[in-house]
Amino acid sequence: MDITWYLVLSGLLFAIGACGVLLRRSPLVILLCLELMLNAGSLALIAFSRAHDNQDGHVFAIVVMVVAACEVVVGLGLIVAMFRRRLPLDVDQIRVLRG
Amino acid sequence: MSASDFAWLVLLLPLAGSMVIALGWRALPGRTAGYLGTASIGLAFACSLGALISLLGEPHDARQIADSLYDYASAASLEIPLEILVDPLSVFMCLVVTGVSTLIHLYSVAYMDSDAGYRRFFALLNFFVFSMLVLVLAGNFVVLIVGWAFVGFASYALISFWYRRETATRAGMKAFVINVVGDVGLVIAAFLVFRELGTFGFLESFEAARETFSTNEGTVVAICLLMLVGAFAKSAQLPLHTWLPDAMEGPTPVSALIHAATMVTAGVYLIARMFPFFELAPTAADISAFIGLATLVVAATIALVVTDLKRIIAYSTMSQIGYMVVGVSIGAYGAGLFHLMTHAFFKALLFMAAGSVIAAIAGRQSIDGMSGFRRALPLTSGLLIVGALALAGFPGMSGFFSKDEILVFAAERGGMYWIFAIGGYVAAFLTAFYAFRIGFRVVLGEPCPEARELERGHLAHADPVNPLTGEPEDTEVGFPGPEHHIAERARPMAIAMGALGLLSVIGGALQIPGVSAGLEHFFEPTFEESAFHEVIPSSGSAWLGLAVGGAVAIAGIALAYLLYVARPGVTARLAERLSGVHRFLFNRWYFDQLQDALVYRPLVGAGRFANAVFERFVVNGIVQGTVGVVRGAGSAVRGAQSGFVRGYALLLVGGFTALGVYFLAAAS
Amino acid sequence: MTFTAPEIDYAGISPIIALTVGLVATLLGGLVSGARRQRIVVSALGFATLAATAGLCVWQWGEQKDLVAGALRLDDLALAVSLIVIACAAFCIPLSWREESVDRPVGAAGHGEFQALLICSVLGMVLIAMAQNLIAFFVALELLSIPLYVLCGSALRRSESLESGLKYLIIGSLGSATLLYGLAFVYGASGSTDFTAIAAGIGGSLVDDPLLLIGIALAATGLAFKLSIAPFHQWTPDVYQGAPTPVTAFMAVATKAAVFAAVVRFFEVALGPAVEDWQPALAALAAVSIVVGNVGALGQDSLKRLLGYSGVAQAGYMMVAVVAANEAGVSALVFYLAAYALMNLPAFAVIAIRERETPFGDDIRSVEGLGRERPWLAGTLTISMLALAGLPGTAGFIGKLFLIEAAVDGDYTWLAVLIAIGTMISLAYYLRVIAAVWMRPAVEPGDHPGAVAMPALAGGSQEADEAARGTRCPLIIGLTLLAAAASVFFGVIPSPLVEWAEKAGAAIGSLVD
Amino acid sequence: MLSVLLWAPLAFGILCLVAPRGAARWVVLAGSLAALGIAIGLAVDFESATAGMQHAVEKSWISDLGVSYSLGVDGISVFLVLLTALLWAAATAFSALRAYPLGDDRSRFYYFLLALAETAVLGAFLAQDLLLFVLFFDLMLIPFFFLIGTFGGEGRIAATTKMIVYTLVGSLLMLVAAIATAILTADGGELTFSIATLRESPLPEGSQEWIFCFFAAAFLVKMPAFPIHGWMPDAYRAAPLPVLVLLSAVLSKVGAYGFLRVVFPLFPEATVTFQELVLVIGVASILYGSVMAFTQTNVRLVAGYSSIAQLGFITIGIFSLTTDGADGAVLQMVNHGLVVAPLFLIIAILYERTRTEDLREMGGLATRAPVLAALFLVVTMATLAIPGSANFIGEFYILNALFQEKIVYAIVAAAGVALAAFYALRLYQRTMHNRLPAGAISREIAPRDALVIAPLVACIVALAFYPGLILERGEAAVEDKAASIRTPVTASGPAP
Repeated sequence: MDITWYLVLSGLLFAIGACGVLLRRSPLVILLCLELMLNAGSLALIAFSRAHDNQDGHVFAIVVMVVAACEVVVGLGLIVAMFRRRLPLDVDQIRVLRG
Repeated sequence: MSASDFAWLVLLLPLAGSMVIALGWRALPGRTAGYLGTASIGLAFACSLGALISLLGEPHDARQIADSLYDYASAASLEIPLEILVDPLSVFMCLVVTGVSTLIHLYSVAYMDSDAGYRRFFALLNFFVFSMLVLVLAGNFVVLIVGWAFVGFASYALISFWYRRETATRAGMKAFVINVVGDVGLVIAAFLVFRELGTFGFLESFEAARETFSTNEGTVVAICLLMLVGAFAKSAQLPLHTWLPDAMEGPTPVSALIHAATMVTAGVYLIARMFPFFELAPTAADISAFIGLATLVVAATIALVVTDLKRIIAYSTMSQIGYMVVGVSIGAYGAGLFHLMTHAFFKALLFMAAGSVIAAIAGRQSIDGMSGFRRALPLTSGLLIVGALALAGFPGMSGFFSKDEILVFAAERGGMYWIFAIGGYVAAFLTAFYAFRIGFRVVLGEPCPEARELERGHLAHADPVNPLTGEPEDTEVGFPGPEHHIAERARPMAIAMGALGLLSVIGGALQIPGVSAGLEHFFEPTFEESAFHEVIPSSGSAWLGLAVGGAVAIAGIALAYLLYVARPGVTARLAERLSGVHRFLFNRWYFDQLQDALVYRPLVGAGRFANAVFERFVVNGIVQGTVGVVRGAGSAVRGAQSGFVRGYALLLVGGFTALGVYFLAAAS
Repeated sequence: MTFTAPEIDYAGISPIIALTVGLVATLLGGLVSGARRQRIVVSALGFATLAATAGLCVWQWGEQKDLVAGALRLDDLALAVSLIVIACAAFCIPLSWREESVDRPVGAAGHGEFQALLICSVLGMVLIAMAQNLIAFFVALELLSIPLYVLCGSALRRSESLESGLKYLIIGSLGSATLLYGLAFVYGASGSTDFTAIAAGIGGSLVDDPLLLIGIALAATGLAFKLSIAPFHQWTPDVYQGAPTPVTAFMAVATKAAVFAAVVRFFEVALGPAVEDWQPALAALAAVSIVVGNVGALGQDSLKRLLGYSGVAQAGYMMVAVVAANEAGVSALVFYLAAYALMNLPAFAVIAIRERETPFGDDIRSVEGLGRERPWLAGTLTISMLALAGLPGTAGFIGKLFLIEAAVDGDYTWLAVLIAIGTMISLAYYLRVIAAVWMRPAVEPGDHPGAVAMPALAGGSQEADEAARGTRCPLIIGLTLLAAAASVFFGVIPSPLVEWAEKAGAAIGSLVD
Repeated sequence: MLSVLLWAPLAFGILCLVAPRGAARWVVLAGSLAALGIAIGLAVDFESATAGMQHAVEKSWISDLGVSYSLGVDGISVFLVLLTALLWAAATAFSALRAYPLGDDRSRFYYFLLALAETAVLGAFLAQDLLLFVLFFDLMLIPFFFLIGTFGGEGRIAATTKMIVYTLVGSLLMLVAAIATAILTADGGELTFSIATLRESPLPEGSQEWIFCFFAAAFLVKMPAFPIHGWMPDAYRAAPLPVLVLLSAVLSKVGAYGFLRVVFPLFPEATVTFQELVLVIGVASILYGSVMAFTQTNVRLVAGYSSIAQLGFITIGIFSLTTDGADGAVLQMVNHGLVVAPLFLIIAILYERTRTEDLREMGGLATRAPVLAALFLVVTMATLAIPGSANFIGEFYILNALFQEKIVYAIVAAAGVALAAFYALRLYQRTMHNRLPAGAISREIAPRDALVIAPLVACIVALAFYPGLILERGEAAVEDKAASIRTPVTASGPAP
């Protein structure tokens, strides 16, 4: 069957993720959306790997999961630290650095 | 020793004198500097005589000797040696210059005695003589221009000798700048000569010119006109004359030497020296003659009304040079140069006499305050009259022969040249009149207080003031100070004046129609190529001319006597009735104002404009504009750096969308 | 049953092994109790690791071989970049040392963590310099990025540090997501993750396959982001300013070096056949970031921020070398990277030192009057500014020389001209710093009541820095002087560095054809 | 030989950094004197017949780019080198004898910068490799940036930044242009920057033209020429006077020199194409500079704008594209340097006497200072190029050459000569003559200053007696450059 629909789906996922990053203000949600984008990538990879039927895509996808996990960990760590510093958990309000 | 060796010596001596005085200024006590200077010039005069003798020793056709010392600035296609040309003309000039200079130096020895700048004065005066000699001995255009500019510099330095006087410094500036304008004219003339004839040497270029140019060809006319710019700037001919009256700010000996006897006649010399060009360009020659005539008349009219003693004489100088210019322009080279010589004598004399009078009344210069010096200063008065007679062209005096010879020559050429003859005689009448306006007013009449003082044997004292503006002088620099001598009792001055007086009387003997023609013959080697070489007025017509001249002169003197001695006060009424004319003349025909309005103001205006508008808006505008743009971009970028993470994300997303679109677009 | 063990080239991967081991060791070293002892032990381990790795790199110098089933490529480019990266790390360790007084507070990253993360990031960089397989490429990129996120936020006591960490994380992840998506498309288009294979794939008919093109676009974005190429630069100034100075220094130089190596491999090896497609795009990016970076830096008061913008501009210059897409370009790039390290690190070092000595933090006021106070320090700062401005007598000039040469050689003269123009603009702010150093009197803290003390050390706190102020670390100053001297030396006698860079260029050359 | 000359100053400069503070200035002075000695040696055993390089040094520097460290002197550069060494010695001596920088403990820094600057400028004059030339050309700015910015007066930082950015605008583009020249010439082959080699295969006219523009921009800004002299007034106001001496007397020459050394041989067609334009700029500079000069009230700016005018003369001399003109220009470069240097030193002295640099508040200083007045007068006369001075001969050659080629420009330019008389004399009179303003003291020149200024004035006078000295030695090399213009001209149509 045609690969197109898989790509469309992953495209949608990617777009949704991007919109989420652009629209939501809570760091947590933003992290979530980033995950979504990465997963869009994984989906595309797997689809392609099926299309070309070689395994590289699968391997890649697995790696991506690991990476995603790491990013979330770091992100959460930072968020916790900020919470302890009583910083607002709203990306629009942390803008001391600018100009 | 050959003539050229003598000539080099003539150049060397004044330079040496000037250097010694300048460098050893601390070591020279009292009047040493003065005598040193005088001696060096005196020796130069001796050497000039030597040159004369050895030149006369040469065969007639070998009397034009060009000699070069070393390659001054020769490279590429230019050949510029340090070259002099020794021929009758230059030797004659050397004699006049060194001769008169010696006497004037002698005069100054005493005259400048009390001046703080005594040594500076003689260093400069010697340097002037050196420059003048460079000018007259020059063998190519470059050397000529060098001398030309050096005399300009010397004249500047001596005009603003008393440099604490605003008027003096301004006058100096004026003189210098106008002279530089002349230099530029001369320089461009030289370029043109080089462009056409490929040489800067005099003799070579004369040769080449005769072959290259046809009569009245545009180029040669242009060359001559450019030379005239130089000549007229130096010789104070219209309209470049305005600096000369102001130049009277300088010490009187300077006025006598530079602004009467020698430098101002350089223009005449130039025209005579360049006669091959001028005879190829009759148009230019005639133009120059007419300007000479105009100057002659205009200056004479101004001299009628001006009251400042030195300035009257200055205007008379202008007008006398007018005669010479007319002379050399119409081809009467001998006559013109003859008048140059005699004029040097009597004009120097007049200035010296004036100097002694001015000194006698504490530095004031207006003739209104002067009268009745005959008993107070007998010698001065006598010589003043002699000078006046010579100037007026009184029969038998030197000026009588020289001036009239020019006019006769003009008549001889006939046609339109009659204008010069007639104009000349008219001016001669005016000359005689103003000459004795001075003579009678200063010598005769009721003695003025100062004169009385002097008769009782001591010199009038007064706080020195600037004769022009009347503002008190800053005596730190010094100038004829209070403890001044009575000129004619100071031996050096008396000798100098006496000698010049004698020369002014007998100087004419050199060239008496039908009796002697020494100069003519002497000049032949230089001028034999001239087209007018054969034009020699018959002695009959010459005597006729002389008779007319004498009559005119006597008439003028008579009128002066009538107005100033017989019926004093008439002049005042005359001035009132013709107040318009009087004001016009008194303001020197408004030439200064004209120059000011046409040249000086526009330039300064341009400068101000450039400063206020151009520099600010264009030159800096370019810079500021660029800076503004960059700054603007900077603040834009910083503005985009809002600190909103989501903003950054948006730009990122937008960025890659754009890239993607580009790629797809580029591919299809 | 038996199986044939895969052929493993231990010599080849020895640098990686060394780093990995060192990483673990350092982390364990962090367990040593007692601040001073901990610092010594950890730093010793850290230095040892780096030294060992450097040694192995030098040992492998000149080798050209595929490792790990062709996932990595060991050649002079990789090694050269690795050396640069290691040098930066070695420079930043002493920079990160803190005074005993500061070590107590809980929550601040200890030496162990700090240096372990640093080395981890180094590992990522070494890998990405070698990567010639999309997977390895991506992994390495994340391996170098994620520790940096943490390091940026490691000054837990300072909200700026946290802010920068978070911003970097969010935008960074967005970037890597984009990159990943792009890589996925490239893979999809070419059917392989191996660079050479991709090249082969494209070499066919794929040159204007939309899938590939979108892939390239997305990948380019992701990489451009890491290199802080405008318009994907916006995180740079904020993060540079917020992050602890040693981290900023490390990021500024090492990241650029490693990622540029990767970019060269990716574009010139993998996407070589599609050069016509990406060359103009990258040229445009280079141009934009030269302009944006330079104008953005004008009128910045925070030195780190200023250097951030200047970094954007510098990235633009280096991108020109990539655009030139020729061997000369690569060697120019490597040379410039080395020079860039030599001129940037001292600047950051001086900033760090002044942060401890003055209450102005990294504000430009902190270096005013430095010329009288500490002429040698002032000298080094001056040299690095002049070098960054590319004035003659410094390595920066030679570097620019090579860049321009490469650009003109690659028929991108207009980019060369743009480099020149950018340099002119850049003078305005570089010279401003120099002017502050030499031509202005030192400001007394009293004069500026507004001057808020801005603690700067990793995990430092205000009071701690107060205590720390005025202390001097001879090692830092020594290294700073050394670097500055080197940048002058290579400005006068560039040949050794040039030949070194030549080899790196040749490595790529041999791959491309 | 040349390497020693080139690096000696810098070596002494570095030495002075470690010397005790008191000794620093003497160390650098020694360095500059050593350089002067060598430079004199060069000038003395100069072979005036040959157009080629003498004492040439040739080493490969950056082999990959074909950049070589190659030095040499010819008739054009030898006297400029001498001038540089002389004026540096003068400026250093002047500073050292007065223990500049006054009231500043960073004297080491000051003298080190002076030394560095000397090396840079000498390098620019000696370099025979295009890139080396560009390198030194840019390097020159750095020390001057510090000298003015650190030790200058009012608004020094703004001024110095403006100056360096402004002047680098040109020279960075020049860098690009230089590299482009080499690459286009090599086109694929062996890369080289040696001017001699590049000259043999000139570029196609099209690329020549834009490259020419870049080079011209650099040189004209450096001179500076109207209307791109924007940096000049501020820099001149702010610079310390000994530094200003060098800035105005030497740096301005490098630009003019560059035209002869680089542009003529490498871009002949373009030179011909742009001749008119540059001539217009030159003449405009003459008029504008002169007019500005006599309306300025700040002494430094009078001198500054007069330099613009003088450089205008040099420019038109070079761009008459004739041997005469260029030879005159070379002479004029030396003259202007010799004249401007003492002028600024004297201005420094005048400032001490009057505590002002405003002409309107000066005057009457001559009375008690005959020697000072005399020196100043000589300098003034040379400035206005009075016939009999070497300056006159320089202008004479320039204008004469131009007169033969482009009569109109020559006549307009000649007007500048008259203006020069006016502003130069004005400067002299307003300071030395007229009444002594309150607060000003007329004091004789101090021996330590006379020690510096008198020799310079002596040089002026000596040169006035024999300007041929420079003209004759310059001729061969200049002829060679001018020939490189003429030959292609005949190839591609008639000369304009």
